[in-house]
Amino acid sequence: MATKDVTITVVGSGGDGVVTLGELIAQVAAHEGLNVIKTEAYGPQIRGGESSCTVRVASSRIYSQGAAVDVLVVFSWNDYKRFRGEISVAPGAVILGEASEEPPSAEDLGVIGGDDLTFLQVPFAELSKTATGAPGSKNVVALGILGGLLGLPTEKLQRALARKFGRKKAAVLEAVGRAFQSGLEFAESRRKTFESRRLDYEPGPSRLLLSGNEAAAIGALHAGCRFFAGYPITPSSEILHFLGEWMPRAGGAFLQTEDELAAIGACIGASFAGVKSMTATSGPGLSLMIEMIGLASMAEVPVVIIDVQRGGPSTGNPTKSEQSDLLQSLFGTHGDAPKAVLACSDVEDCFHATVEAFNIAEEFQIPVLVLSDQAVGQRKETITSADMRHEVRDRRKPTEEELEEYERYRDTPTGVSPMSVPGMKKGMYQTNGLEHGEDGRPNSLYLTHETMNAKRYRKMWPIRDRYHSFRCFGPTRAEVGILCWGSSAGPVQEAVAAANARGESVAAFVPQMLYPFPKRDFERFAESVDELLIVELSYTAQFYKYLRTFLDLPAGRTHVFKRSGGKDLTAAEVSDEIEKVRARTARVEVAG
Amino acid sequence: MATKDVTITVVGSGGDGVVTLGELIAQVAAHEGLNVIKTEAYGPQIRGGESSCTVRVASSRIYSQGAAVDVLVVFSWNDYKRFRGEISVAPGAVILGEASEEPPSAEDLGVIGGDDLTFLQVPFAELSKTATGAPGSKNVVALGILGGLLGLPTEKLQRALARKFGRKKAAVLEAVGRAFQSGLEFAESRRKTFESRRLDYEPGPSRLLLSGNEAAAIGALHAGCRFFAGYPITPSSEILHFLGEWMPRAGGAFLQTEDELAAIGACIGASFAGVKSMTATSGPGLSLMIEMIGLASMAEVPVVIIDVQRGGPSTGNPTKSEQSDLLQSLFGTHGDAPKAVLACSDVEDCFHATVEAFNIAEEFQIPVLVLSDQAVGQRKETITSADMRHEVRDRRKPTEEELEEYERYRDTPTGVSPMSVPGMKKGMYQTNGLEHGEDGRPNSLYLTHETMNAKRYRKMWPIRDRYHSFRCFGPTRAEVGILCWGSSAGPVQEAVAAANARGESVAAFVPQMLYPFPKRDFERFAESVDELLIVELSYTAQFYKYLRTFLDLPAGRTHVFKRSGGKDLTAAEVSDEIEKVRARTARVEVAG
Amino acid sequence: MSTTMGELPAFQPADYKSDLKPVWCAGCGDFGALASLHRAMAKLQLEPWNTVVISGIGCSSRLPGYVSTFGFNGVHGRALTLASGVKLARPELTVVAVGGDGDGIAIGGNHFLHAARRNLDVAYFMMDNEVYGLTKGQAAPTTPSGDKTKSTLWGNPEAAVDPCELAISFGATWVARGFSGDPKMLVDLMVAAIEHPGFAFLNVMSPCVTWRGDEQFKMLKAKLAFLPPTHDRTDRTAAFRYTRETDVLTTGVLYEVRQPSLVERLEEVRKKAHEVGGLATTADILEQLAPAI
Amino acid sequence: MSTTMGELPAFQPADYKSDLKPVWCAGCGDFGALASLHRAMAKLQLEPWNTVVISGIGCSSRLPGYVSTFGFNGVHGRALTLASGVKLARPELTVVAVGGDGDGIAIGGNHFLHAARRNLDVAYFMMDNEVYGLTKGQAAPTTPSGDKTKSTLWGNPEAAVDPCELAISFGATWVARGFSGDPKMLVDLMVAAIEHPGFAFLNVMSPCVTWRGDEQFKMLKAKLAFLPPTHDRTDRTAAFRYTRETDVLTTGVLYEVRQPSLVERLEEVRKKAHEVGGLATTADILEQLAPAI
Ligand SMILES: Cc1ncc(C[n+]2csc(CCOP(=O)(O)OP(=O)(O)O)c2C)c(N)n1
Ligand SMILES: Cc1ncc(C[n+]2csc(CCOP(=O)(O)OP(=O)(O)O)c2C)c(N)n1
Ligand code: SF4
Ligand code: SF4
Ligand SMILES: [Mg+2]
Ligand SMILES: [Mg+2]
Repeated sequence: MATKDVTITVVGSGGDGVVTLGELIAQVAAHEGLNVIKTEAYGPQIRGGESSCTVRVASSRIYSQGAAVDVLVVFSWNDYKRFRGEISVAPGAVILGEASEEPPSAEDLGVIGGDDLTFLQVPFAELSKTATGAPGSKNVVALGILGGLLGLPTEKLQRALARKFGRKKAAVLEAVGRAFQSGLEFAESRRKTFESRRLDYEPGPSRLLLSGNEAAAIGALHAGCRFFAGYPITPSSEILHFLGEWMPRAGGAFLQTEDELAAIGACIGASFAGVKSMTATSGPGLSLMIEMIGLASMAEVPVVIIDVQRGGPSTGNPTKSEQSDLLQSLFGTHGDAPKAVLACSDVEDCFHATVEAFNIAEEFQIPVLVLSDQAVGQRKETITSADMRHEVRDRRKPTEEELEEYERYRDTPTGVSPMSVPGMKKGMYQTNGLEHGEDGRPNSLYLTHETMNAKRYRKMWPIRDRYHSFRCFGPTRAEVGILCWGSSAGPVQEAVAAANARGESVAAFVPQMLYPFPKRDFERFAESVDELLIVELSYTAQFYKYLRTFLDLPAGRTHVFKRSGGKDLTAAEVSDEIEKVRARTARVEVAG
Repeated sequence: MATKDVTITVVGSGGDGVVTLGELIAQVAAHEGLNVIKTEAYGPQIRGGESSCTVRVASSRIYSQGAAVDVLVVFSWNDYKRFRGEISVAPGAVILGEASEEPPSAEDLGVIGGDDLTFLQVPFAELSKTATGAPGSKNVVALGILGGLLGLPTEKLQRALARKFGRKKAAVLEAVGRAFQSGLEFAESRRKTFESRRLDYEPGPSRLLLSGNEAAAIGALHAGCRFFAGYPITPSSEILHFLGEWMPRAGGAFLQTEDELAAIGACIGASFAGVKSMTATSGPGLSLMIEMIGLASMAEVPVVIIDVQRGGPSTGNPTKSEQSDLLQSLFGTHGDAPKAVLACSDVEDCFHATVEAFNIAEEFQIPVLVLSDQAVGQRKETITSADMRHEVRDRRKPTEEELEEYERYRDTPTGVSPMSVPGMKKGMYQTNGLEHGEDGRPNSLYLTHETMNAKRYRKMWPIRDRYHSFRCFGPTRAEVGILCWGSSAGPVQEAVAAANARGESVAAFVPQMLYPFPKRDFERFAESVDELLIVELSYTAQFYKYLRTFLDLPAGRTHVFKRSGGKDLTAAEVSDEIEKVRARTARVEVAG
Repeated sequence: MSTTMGELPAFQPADYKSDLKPVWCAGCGDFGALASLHRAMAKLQLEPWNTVVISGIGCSSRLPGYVSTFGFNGVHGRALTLASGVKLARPELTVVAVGGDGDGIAIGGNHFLHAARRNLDVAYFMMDNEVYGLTKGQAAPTTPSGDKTKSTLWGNPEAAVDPCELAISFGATWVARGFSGDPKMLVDLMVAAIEHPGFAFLNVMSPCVTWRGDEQFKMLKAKLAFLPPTHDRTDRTAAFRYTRETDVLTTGVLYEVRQPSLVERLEEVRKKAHEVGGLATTADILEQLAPAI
Repeated sequence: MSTTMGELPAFQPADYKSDLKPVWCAGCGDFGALASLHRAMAKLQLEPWNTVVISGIGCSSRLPGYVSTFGFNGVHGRALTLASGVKLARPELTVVAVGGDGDGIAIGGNHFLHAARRNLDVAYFMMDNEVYGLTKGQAAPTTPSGDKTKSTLWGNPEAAVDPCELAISFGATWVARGFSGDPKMLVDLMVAAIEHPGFAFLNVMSPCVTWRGDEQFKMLKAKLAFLPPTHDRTDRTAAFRYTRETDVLTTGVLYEVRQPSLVERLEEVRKKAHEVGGLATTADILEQLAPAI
């Protein structure tokens, strides 16, 4: 009895190579054409502290990280303790503990996962020592064991290992090979125990294994972004790292600025000069960018800002995910400052949303925020290159006619005015963040202000018409309809599938476009369901509040499931909530 | 036929002493116990440009600046032109134009105010020259004329004048006296024409003439604020100027910082150290403070931030009023960051709201925003010292018991924990902007985050219970009920009075407390009216949107009147809108 | 960039003048700075459409509106952040940043530091009136200690910094001081600043008649001095000798060295990156990221 | 503040140690800085409850949590803003600000400038590892040009600044450099910094084993040098000679002068204000504002 979907977690200390182990399994699985989601977690130390790596591998598509672990590898129970409460173990799981450590008591194990666990003491350190003379290759031993357990092809695992240690001496490589081999043999010796964890799959074309942050960075380059300025901040820094490497290769300019004020300023400057520009940050950095997002809005300069959300407020929980920068993104600026806001719900979506953000920014000369979060930004997930396609739109150059008596902020039916760039002889203008007339000159008359406010907001209608993107899951008519956004979509999608498989009728609506909101599409969805359930990770239910600003949510049949971030949403939580809604016990009351 | 309510506008160039003239009239009127509202307007130049000053004087209480001018003094028609569209003239007004200038054509005058105007060419410059040898005392001549016209006591005007020029040589003083006299005589010679503008009033106890910004600064000192840090920004700088003078006199510390980031940081530091602290700013500065408002929220440090709103977004219209920082104040921070938000609706309210803000901040260890705006912050208005009283609450010191096993963030039923300050031997703690446990130590566990979010937001209920402050005008049951906030209250109050005087039935509800909102009080109000009209100066109807986040506004009987700021709301506009609501032609559709 | 002798230059100073009338007070030093900029641009024969003038907020920061080139009057303190973006995105453009002492040293001090440190290829002209003009006369970081202003009624309790000293310690490769009352020299300094390959900082003493009185101009004029011809511009220590002077106002180029500019350094980076493999496309990236096993 | 010889001081270094275990990497230079601070505090016999340690965000900024005094680990770059408030509100407290080179010179550079310019009475210890430790190894403004880091894969295209040179040009009145690998000297420097009346800046070279490798410590150690005894601390130009060194790392007090501190200056302001008329109450203010005619 093999499996089609298995979740493995490895726990150890800094030197244990936990992350390398997870990475190698994930890569080989991706290369086999399997579907993978890989996440990591660390204690507060930068190096040497506890770390864990979770890899879910499945033969068909998966949408969220496995919430319950089927195979748990523990190099150190001390480290495990620090993650307790964050790792839950599936019924019937296999647990491989370092043999040289005191095994957990039956009671402790019971707390971990009930009584139908298979617990094995594995001499990781000893096998490593025998093979290499040192205990440092425990992770390679474990790779052998897990490779055998999952039934991944041995040669691929070996090749991946060889690549990883490619630069080491031959003697080291050989020793590593022996460690791997001893792991394989251990697995072979437990064949019966492991049987139920063996992956049942057909190898397919190899897949890419990317993080959401990488996908977003690729999206930017794909969209033609040739200027990036940013300041490092967890959990967005991988975008900066990636573009630090690739932006010069793409012929663009990359600048690590002194702070976030400078980052957004440089992007606005570059875009004013005609080059597609982006920055990436997280909550505290977004807070610092707020003033100049307003400038971009007022001066109508296209710019893309990716906010990879983490736990807030203030410094908050920098390594945990949350969906609580929504209201700031929508309403954070002083004055009435239009901007568009998109969300990414998975790794692939990070690519698409970023490209779309550029399309909107450039076409409508407006700042566009892309809301990602730690959960999608830092997890790695399999996607195929074929999915990484997206139409690219460029900024429209002013026509010859428009350049005669050129007015930068001409009041047009769509609100979009001709935008020249330096170098255009007839297109010279001086802009500013003051209220200005059509010619761009400061003008504080009431009528100008009213007219220009209207012009700037008028863009929202064509944006909505063109970019009302959203996704739906489940049947076209349903008993329960879930409305969620961003990274909540994955667990919701799995819960929806599970519910329908159980014979219930549940659907979901996930807008990619948050503002302007695909209102009509949603209203149709709301009509098609009996009960509406809003799901989000924000203590004050920011999404629910936002929706209320412009939607009349169906009275008496709207329910809210919200909680703080800090641990990822699971399909099981959503399923529970679906049951509550069906039993009419869900809550609507919202704090804050 | 005298009047009980007159509005005078004077227009001239930088050197014309327009503002001094207005100030003197306002002061004497205030000294007479009359009610005064005085406003100024300038062109973009710092010095030498066009300026205008409007003074409304009335025998009973007034709530907004006069929208139509009864007496217009024009030293230069060129300057007047630059204000056209911003000055409207009442039917039957008296216009006094500089005689040495080409008088406006009948047609031009018609545009100004129809045909029942009284237009007089007045030799301001010549009279000044005759009296003083130079044309520079036009404003003193005008003071004589207006003093005579209004019937203000001559000796008081003379004393005020003497005080103003007190430091000048005797010869100068005498010449000024002659100029004033010639003005008086001119007025005497036009007695009949001016009769209808003569003020009909009983002198009463002298009143204070204060700007909203001054009142707020006094409020801060009254509340016990002994630390102010700020960075100048229009239209809030008068708070900084005032406290730069008075904070040292009150024994406190005043610091002009390098920017707004430093200002809010210094305030948080000072408050952490146990001293009540405040900063004041306007939109762009508030945007820069956003990150650290979140820090104050997370570290639960009391701090008061006054935002004197101006036109936005970005640099916007720095000298004009608007109500468009509302959503930023409520939702501008990243993460879920509780803070309280109050509004001031007139000069006196600037005092009370500021004291109340300190009371809430200190009692609940929370950042409190006070939303003022250019319209109340910079206008001068009469109030009596007796109104400048307000109960002051202080931060509670931890008890001996609480200091045993002291925990800074103990989770209590009200959410408020004992807060020690440096110097308390048993109260030492280390705080931060990270999520933390009850002991203040960084703690990123989900459960801690959820618990502490709940603790921080739990404060909102007792705040609401204790500070549900609002004002109501009009009858207890009404056909039309207006909901507005901040500086819109004045024109609304006058429109309500006018409507009821006309025999209509109109009431209004003005919350001083915006968040937490006096929900139950409002709901009772909403029940008591047939139609609800929301009035605000924000292009995107921020107040309406905010209300929707937590209120079910009565469907089918809710109306919105919103527009951009940039000119002050008038009672006439509100009256028009009341009529539309009564005729069922008001709109609900809201942009953005 | 200069024209052949005898020929009439194509661009006259007036060609750089926009048709917007400055709203500065009569007698404001910024008029002199503006006129000098127009003339410097003509000397350099800058193509207006390939020139960008960028500022923050302040009286002085209104300047871009009065120059007929591309212009951006941004938000307070951030001129150099915008300028960084413009210059790095389009290195072929001539970028001039301007603004006040408050804009550049109070709220914008950090960007001044880092633009200088990076040797960003822009000329930065700071119109220094030792006060906040636009917001009506509060003390700036350049206001002498003890002075009474709107915000320092009891006398300024803070010490002033010298913008030129800061610039040198920040890493600027060209640092000079000029005076709006000496337009001849100012034009030359502006020309040299714009021609300098790297970060060129010019402190333009520019009196504010409204908040610092008529005396400021007179005092500055009286203190005016010129660098001795023996001054070695490449000597940082020597340059520091002319900063923080109180009784004289030494004008001229205090410091000048040639170091790779940021644009040159980023070009270097791109070259290295291209050696690894041509100009990258999305397909290249994806190919490289595929798990190669 | 020091105790009589022979007597046992009341506070031992361990008394300043909080019961929170540092989460720094094994071998991190910040351990040395922390231990030195504990010892310096004991030398000064600071009363823990009258002492406040304040930081921004970074590995080094975690330090306040490990000191048993009042502490505030604020937000990134703003330590000195918080410190300004604490010190001005409660001048009797001893205030120590700490943090990293990124925190203090990248995002926080402007507050560094202005705290120094104002001669704010705090000791500011910058743990300089020439990198962003906490965010995993990006280049800082102190990272040498050309270095490869997480964010400068093609070599750092920017030039480094010297924190001590900056401090002097900003107006700091006490500037020194120490090394976490020389704790004896570091303790003395910390003691002197805390005792200095005014802004005291101490650049603590504090290696990051994780992102700058084990070599950083060795290299710093090898470059270590001491100021010649002839060095005149009050000579700014002389002090500048020891900044921007590349082959040696001169430790010791580079610069020291005595100027009125911000606390003293604000006290002066209050005195002047009180001369006008005692301690003002609301009633006093209203009385004064009444239109007196
Ligand atoms: C974020 C922000 N804070 C404050 C202001 C208000 N403000 C505008 S200009 C200015 C200072 C101007 O001084 P300076 O830069 O020296 O220019 P000057 O007017 O003296 O030429 C200030 C404080 C603002 N516009 N934005
Ligand atoms: C506004 C903001 N931007 C970015 C960050 C992310 N961040 C935290 S610490 C840090 C730099 C740390 O470097 P440094 O100050 O040198 O301290 P170190 O870790 O090296 O001791 C950064 C970029 C943040 N917390 N807040
Ligand atoms: S206020 Fe001063 S700086 Fe501003 S325009 Fe007037 S003179 Fe110039
Ligand atoms: S990453 Fe570097 S600075 Fe941070 S704790 Fe580790 S060694 Fe220290
Ligand atoms: Mg200035
Ligand atoms: Mg560092």
